[in-house]
Amino acid sequence: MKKQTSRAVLVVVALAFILPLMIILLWSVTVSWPFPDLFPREFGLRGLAQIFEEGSRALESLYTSVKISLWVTILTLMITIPGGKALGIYDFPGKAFIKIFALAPLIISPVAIGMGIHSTFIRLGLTNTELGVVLIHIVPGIPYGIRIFTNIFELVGNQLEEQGKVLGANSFQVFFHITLPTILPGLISAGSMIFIISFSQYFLTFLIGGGSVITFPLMMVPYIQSGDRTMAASYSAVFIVVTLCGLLAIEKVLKLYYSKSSGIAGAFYTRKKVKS
Amino acid sequence: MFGVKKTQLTPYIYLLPVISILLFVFTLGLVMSIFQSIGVHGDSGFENLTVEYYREVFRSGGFRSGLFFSLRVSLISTGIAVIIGVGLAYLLVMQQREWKILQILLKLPIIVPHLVAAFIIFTLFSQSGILARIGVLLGLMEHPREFPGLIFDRQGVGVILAYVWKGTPFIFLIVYQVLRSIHGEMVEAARNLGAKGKDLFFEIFLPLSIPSVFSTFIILFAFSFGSYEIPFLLGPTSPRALPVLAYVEYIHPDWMNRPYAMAMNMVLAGISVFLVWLYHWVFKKFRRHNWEGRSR
Amino acid sequence: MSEILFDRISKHYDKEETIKNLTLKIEDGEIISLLGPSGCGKTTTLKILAGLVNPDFGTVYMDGINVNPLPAEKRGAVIVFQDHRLFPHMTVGGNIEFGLRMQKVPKRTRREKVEEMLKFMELEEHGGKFPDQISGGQKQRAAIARSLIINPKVLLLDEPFSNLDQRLKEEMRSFIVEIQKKLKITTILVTHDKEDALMTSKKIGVMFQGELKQYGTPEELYEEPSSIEVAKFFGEVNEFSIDHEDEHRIHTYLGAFNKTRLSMKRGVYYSKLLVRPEAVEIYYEEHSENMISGLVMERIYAGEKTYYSILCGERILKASVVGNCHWNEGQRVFLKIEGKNTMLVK
Amino acid sequence: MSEILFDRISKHYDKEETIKNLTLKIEDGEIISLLGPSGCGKTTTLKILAGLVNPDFGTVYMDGINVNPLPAEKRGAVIVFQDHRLFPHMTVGGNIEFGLRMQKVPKRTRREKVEEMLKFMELEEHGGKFPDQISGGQKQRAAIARSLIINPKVLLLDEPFSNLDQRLKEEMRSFIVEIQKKLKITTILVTHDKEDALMTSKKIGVMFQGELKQYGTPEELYEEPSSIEVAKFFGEVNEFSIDHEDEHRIHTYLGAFNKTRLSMKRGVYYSKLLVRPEAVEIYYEEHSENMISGLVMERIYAGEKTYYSILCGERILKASVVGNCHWNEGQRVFLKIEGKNTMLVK
Amino acid sequence: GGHEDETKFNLEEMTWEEILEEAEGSEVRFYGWGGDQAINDWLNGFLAERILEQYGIILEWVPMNIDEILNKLQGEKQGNAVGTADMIWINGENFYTAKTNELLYGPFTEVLPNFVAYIDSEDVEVRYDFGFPTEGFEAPYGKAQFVMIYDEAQTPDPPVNHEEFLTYAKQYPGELTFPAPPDFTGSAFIRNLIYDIVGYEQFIGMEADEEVVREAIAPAIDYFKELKPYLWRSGETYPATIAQLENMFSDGEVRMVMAYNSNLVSQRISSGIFPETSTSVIFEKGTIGNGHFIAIPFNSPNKAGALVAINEILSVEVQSSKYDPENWGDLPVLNNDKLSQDERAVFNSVELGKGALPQDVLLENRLPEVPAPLVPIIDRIWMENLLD
Ligand SMILES: Nc1ncnc2c1ncn2[C@@H]1O[C@H](COP(=O)(O)OP(=O)(O)OP(=O)(O)O)[C@@H](O)[C@H]1O
Ligand SMILES: Nc1ncnc2c1ncn2[C@@H]1O[C@H](COP(=O)(O)OP(=O)(O)OP(=O)(O)O)[C@@H](O)[C@H]1O
Ligand SMILES: [Mg+2]
Ligand SMILES: [Mg+2]
Repeated sequence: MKKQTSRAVLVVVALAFILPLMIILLWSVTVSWPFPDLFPREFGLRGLAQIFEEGSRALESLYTSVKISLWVTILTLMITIPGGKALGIYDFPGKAFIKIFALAPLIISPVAIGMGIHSTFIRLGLTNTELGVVLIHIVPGIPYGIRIFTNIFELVGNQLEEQGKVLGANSFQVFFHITLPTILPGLISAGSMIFIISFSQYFLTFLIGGGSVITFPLMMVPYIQSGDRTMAASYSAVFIVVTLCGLLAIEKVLKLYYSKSSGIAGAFYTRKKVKS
Repeated sequence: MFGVKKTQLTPYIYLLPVISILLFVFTLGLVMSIFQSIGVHGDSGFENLTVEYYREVFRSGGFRSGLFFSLRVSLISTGIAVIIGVGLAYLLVMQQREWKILQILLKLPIIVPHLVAAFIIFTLFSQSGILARIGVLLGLMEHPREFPGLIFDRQGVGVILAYVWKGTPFIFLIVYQVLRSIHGEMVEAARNLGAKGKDLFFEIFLPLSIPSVFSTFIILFAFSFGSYEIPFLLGPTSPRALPVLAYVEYIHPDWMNRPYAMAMNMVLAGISVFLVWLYHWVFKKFRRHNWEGRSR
Repeated sequence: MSEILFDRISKHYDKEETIKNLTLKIEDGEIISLLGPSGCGKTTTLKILAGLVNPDFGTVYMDGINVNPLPAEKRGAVIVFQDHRLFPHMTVGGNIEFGLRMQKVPKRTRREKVEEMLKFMELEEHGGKFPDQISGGQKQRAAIARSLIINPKVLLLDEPFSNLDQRLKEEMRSFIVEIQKKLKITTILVTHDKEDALMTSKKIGVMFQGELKQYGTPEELYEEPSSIEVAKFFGEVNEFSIDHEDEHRIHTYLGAFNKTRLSMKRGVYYSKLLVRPEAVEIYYEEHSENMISGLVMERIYAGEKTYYSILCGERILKASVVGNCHWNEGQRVFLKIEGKNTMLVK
Repeated sequence: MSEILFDRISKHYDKEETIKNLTLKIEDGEIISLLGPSGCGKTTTLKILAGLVNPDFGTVYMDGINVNPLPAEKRGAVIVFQDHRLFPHMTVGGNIEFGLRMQKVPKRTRREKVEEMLKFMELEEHGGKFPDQISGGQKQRAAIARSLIINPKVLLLDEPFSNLDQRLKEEMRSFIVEIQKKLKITTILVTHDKEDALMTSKKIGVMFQGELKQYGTPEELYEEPSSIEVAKFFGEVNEFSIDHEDEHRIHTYLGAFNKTRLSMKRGVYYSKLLVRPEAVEIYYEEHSENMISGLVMERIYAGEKTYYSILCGERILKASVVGNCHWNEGQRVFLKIEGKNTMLVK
Repeated sequence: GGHEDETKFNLEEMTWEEILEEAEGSEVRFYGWGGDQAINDWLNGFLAERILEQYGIILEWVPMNIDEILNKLQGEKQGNAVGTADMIWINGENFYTAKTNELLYGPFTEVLPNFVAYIDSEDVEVRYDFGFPTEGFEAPYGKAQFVMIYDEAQTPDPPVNHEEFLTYAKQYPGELTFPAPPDFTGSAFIRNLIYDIVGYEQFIGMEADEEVVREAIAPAIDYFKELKPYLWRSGETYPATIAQLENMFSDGEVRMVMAYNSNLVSQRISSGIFPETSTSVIFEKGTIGNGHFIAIPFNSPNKAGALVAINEILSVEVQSSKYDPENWGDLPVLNNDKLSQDERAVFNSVELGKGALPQDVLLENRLPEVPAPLVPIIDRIWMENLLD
């Protein structure tokens, strides 16, 4: 009986967090929804139609957004995997300091950093370019990457890599055939987190992108600020769905890639795979 | 001999890319912000070095009440998020099933940007929001003004609600992973030694998950303490949260206001760093006392 | 301090039956071993007794009382897990104190008992350390201390030695035997090491795939195994089919053996004769009747003894001789097997 | 298929010296064991040879060539680790194939070789399974297969048996001996189990705290240990101080022992006489001279043998007797120790 | 380096034809507030298509708040960088800041054929923006006038001066409010009430001195203090943005919303956001009107294109299309006297939507904005007195 109570509590509380999202879905197809109606009075597709109309700016910005976020994800992973490995496996002077330093962007808001670096970026010609936007997006993702990979390397160590080496794999082979697949779960969760952070960046994007780099949040935020709920909700709904798809895609692609890469014999023998 | 050098250098080589980016973008950005806040502009050099901006920031009453408001709202919202998040994680870990669906759904608030979260909270809790409408339906009220003013209120209830909504799933996910790894073995051992439901939670789950709860707390706290979107949209007209004050100064079209914005940002960052350090310190103390105390 | 009865217990996970109709009685104050290969259900049996796993069928009795409905914390059957499972966030002292704290024993009493237990376990100096600051043997002792302090009715040791190296293991083994003798706690020792089982226990149960194959004294199990599997579990055996038997003797192609009272049961039909390597004696000459001639195929020196593989007819016989004996490979030797050192199985 | 020479190798981690001036030569095609307590530097030694760890001083030669500058992947010295380290994301087949894939061997050849290796290792049915779906023994075999397939010059086995249960362990042990004989790969077996070392190797090295204490044949190590530590590593010993010696005999308080050629070296001053439990013979009566009278204090049955603790004067002597002997506790017995079964150490 | 010539683009030396030629096939980036779907659609649709058709110029509309745009320009100025914006939508205080900080290119209006043809360059609303001289650094884009919006079904007789407003507030306590400054609309509403209480004339040319302003608006501050307890949430707090107030109005939480766009109401009604019976009201003494403008940033990379695009925006077709509430509903800036008969007919044929006041009524009751520098001062004084 107690178990049932706790299950009920669990479900109710969880729903309390999930159900508010339905508001977004409802509003995105709502024309009018006055007080005290519990459900919209009139439905319409004004918002979604605008986003999905042919040649729409929204879709274009969506493409830019996905492109930038994927680059950010890849680059951030590329720098935080070795960083996390160094912190997770080796002992060396200055480790404690670097650990804290790498987490600093969590504590000091990237907004302040962005404001500070703006003039430097201008001088270097990085503003108004996708490269500049990608570069600035990397910063808030670093702490997550470093944290996750440090933990995972502390856990898995470098035993499998050593094994790979003695079996004749060179450093590249070891990295692609062994390191990456063994940290796959961390890769997915860090990748997702970095993608989310980059994909929802507004302030840093407009600051550094200066309007030449128009990402989806740049289109969405004015609507949210203007209070046009139908438009805001439509954009938000698309935003959420695309993010989810992005995350799923990251996960699926990585998993697929590594189930394939486990060797010809791996693939060859997989069909015999037995469920344990 | 070469080999020895190589092994000693390896970790630094691995760290080089990430540290370079951090130094180039993060540290440089921070230093530039500090420069701007003490009156050093692009071309003017160090001539008009001044702490006047800081002095003025501290002098203003809005700053002090804003600081207090920000601290209170961040602490309360993060605290609530931690309690609910840990509770949820505990309840889920005690179930036989994993409830993958529930886990996936609970991830959704994490991917919702803060602005959208503010929008959702507004639609739910404003005086004509969904809850008020349910109130009408139940015959508890008739007019919006009878519904308690949760949004724009002085206590920052709306802001807290939004942060709780965003933060709880984050805490939940991280703590759940930890708890699940604890679950099997340690719980069996503790039950076997006579621990029951409540004991399990307070003796095993909580202490073992404390480090990750703690670091998640810091992340969330620092985030809510430093961001402006939610308090700007859901907070009271006065007092204004600190990041909102800084933001308003920053977007002020007159460039002359920028040093104030930077000064406020630096004060914000300084306070964050200090609080994180303080919390860290207290946490360590607490841990030593609590755990070693039991050994005697 | 409790008599235990497993009464026709069954348990399955998923589709597989992990425990099959297990019936097992343990006398009050006795120490027994459960032996069996990995995955045969030993740990599960302990968990069922401790109340951490509920059986699908059957009843567990402690002192004649059905304890099926009792939750784990009320049974007083404490497991010391193989991987010790010390709580990493508590000191050694805190770990040992844990059970008492759960029972809401007053602080002062608790402290006294912990001190006493630390002394008893020779851990006085380590009470304030955390588990990751002490050695493997100390961890194991701390885990045992943590269980003993709450005066368990039954002590369940789940492979307590398997993570220790040889010397520590021997130390711990005699330590446990000692404690058990002193405190007279009903104890079940789970192991997959024959020596552990043979040297510590009053009785041994051998499990295979969820079934209790044989239950008896160490001597019974070693000398009168009920099946080849059980016999093999206690060491290598030479296996011979029985050709036929007459009143006094059993005939195999190796020759005839005297029937001994010890190993024969009336009305049972035996099909195999088993001989352990150490029961095979090797001589230069055929000095008595019933000796078998053979050719040394292989000699493996193992310090305390030397192993030989000897070709007799078409069969290879395994023999072991204490000390460093020098029958060489290729040498012709004569083997003698005493009837009383043989075993018969169905 | 390689001769190996460790030439005055030293290595320290942090402040501690893990390997101290190690010199060790292994003949081409030989199998040797490294024995020693936990943490003495066995694994480090293997890693130095394999190129995973760089020594601080000294040189490693393979076939006379200094391999210090060669990276791990070019040395052809393959370690099979204790915890097998199969790649969890690849099937057993994929794991075995790995080394060939790294060498860019064509697909068809690879597949053939893998099939062959799977058959050789009796893993045909498990090629498509993932490591977590097979048993411990199978994992160990897969790990060895994975190393053998790339024709290593040196095979380094780091405690390959310690995670296996008794039966599997024996199986694996003879399997490795067999392979080694067949393929004649220079092999180093690291273990902390005396039987493993004694039974498998041509030579054994015993390490303590980074130093190679003794290196020789199994017989040498078991019968002529260079120190008490080494002796103890191969089993319990009874230890006696030497009172004095005359021309033919050594006198201890237990009596006098004939000096034997085997165990004496000229000009060496010995201070202790060591006797292994199995060298102590027990009798009902004093039927010859030089026998010692004692009282049975404890009898522990261990199946194959029975252990006795016997009080002689003020000292407890350990003895072991093959089979289930029935000297009972409290009984008076007479002990005989042959001089040739004793050892002398400094 | 290579962009120097572009930024120092010299207008005097070019004929309009040369400018057209230069602009052809180029891309023009137009930055401005992007929170309104209708406006965005019009800009991305009608306007962009028209400019592409007529001149082969690609018009890229970039939604971004004006303060953010100015910030960006400030940053670019510090860094000496070529910009990305060619046109910005601007007025009032922001124009004041931009111009005084030399963020704008100009003067350029006299170059535009349509400016010369259709705009009365002597008109105060063209010459001044919030009392600050435009000096040809921005071209008129549209006109807005402040209105208050009520639901006729709820409020058949809406208040038309500050006394009536107070009475109305007392009658329905807690159901009236306005966004707190620095919200643009909320701040304008406060100024409207101030005008209604102390008159607008004294502010024209008033010194930007805090004491002077404080004294001038003292009666109005007293009025606000009297009003405060009857406002929504007793005036303890205010909505942060006009957007939130609009939502509250459409949800029926408050009885009034205001807009700095006289046609907003009809457009909101047709989107289904406001009730059908919504209507706009102005004070009997009039409400503040202002113009909004387009300027060219100092570092625009394509000034020729910007000029061509701005010129086109000043055409009859574009202005009338913009006037159509279906599209946007923004008041045109062309001088009626300068239009031909046919051209006037085009404007008259535009059908005003529900609830909107006709253009002539508005123009008759149009009051000028206070000088830009006064705006933040008034805001600050109001906040000091009415917020804690
Ligand atoms: N929670 C569980 N869910 C599913 N199957 C389980 C579970 N626990 C144990 N099993 C299965 O039950 C069988 C018996 O497990 P048990 O742990 O009792 O074996 P064991 O005899 O203790 O083996 P070992 O010597 O390896 O510890 C195994 O096949 C195991 O896979
Ligand atoms: N990477 C390392 N960093 C620091 N110390 C190390 C490292 N690797 C090994 N050591 C230390 O070197 C010593 C020898 O380690 P090694 O692994 O060679 O021992 P071992 O003989 O293999 O022991 P075991 O039987 O426990 O495997 C140990 O004290 C160990 O703590
Ligand atoms: Mg088990
Ligand atoms: Mg080792």
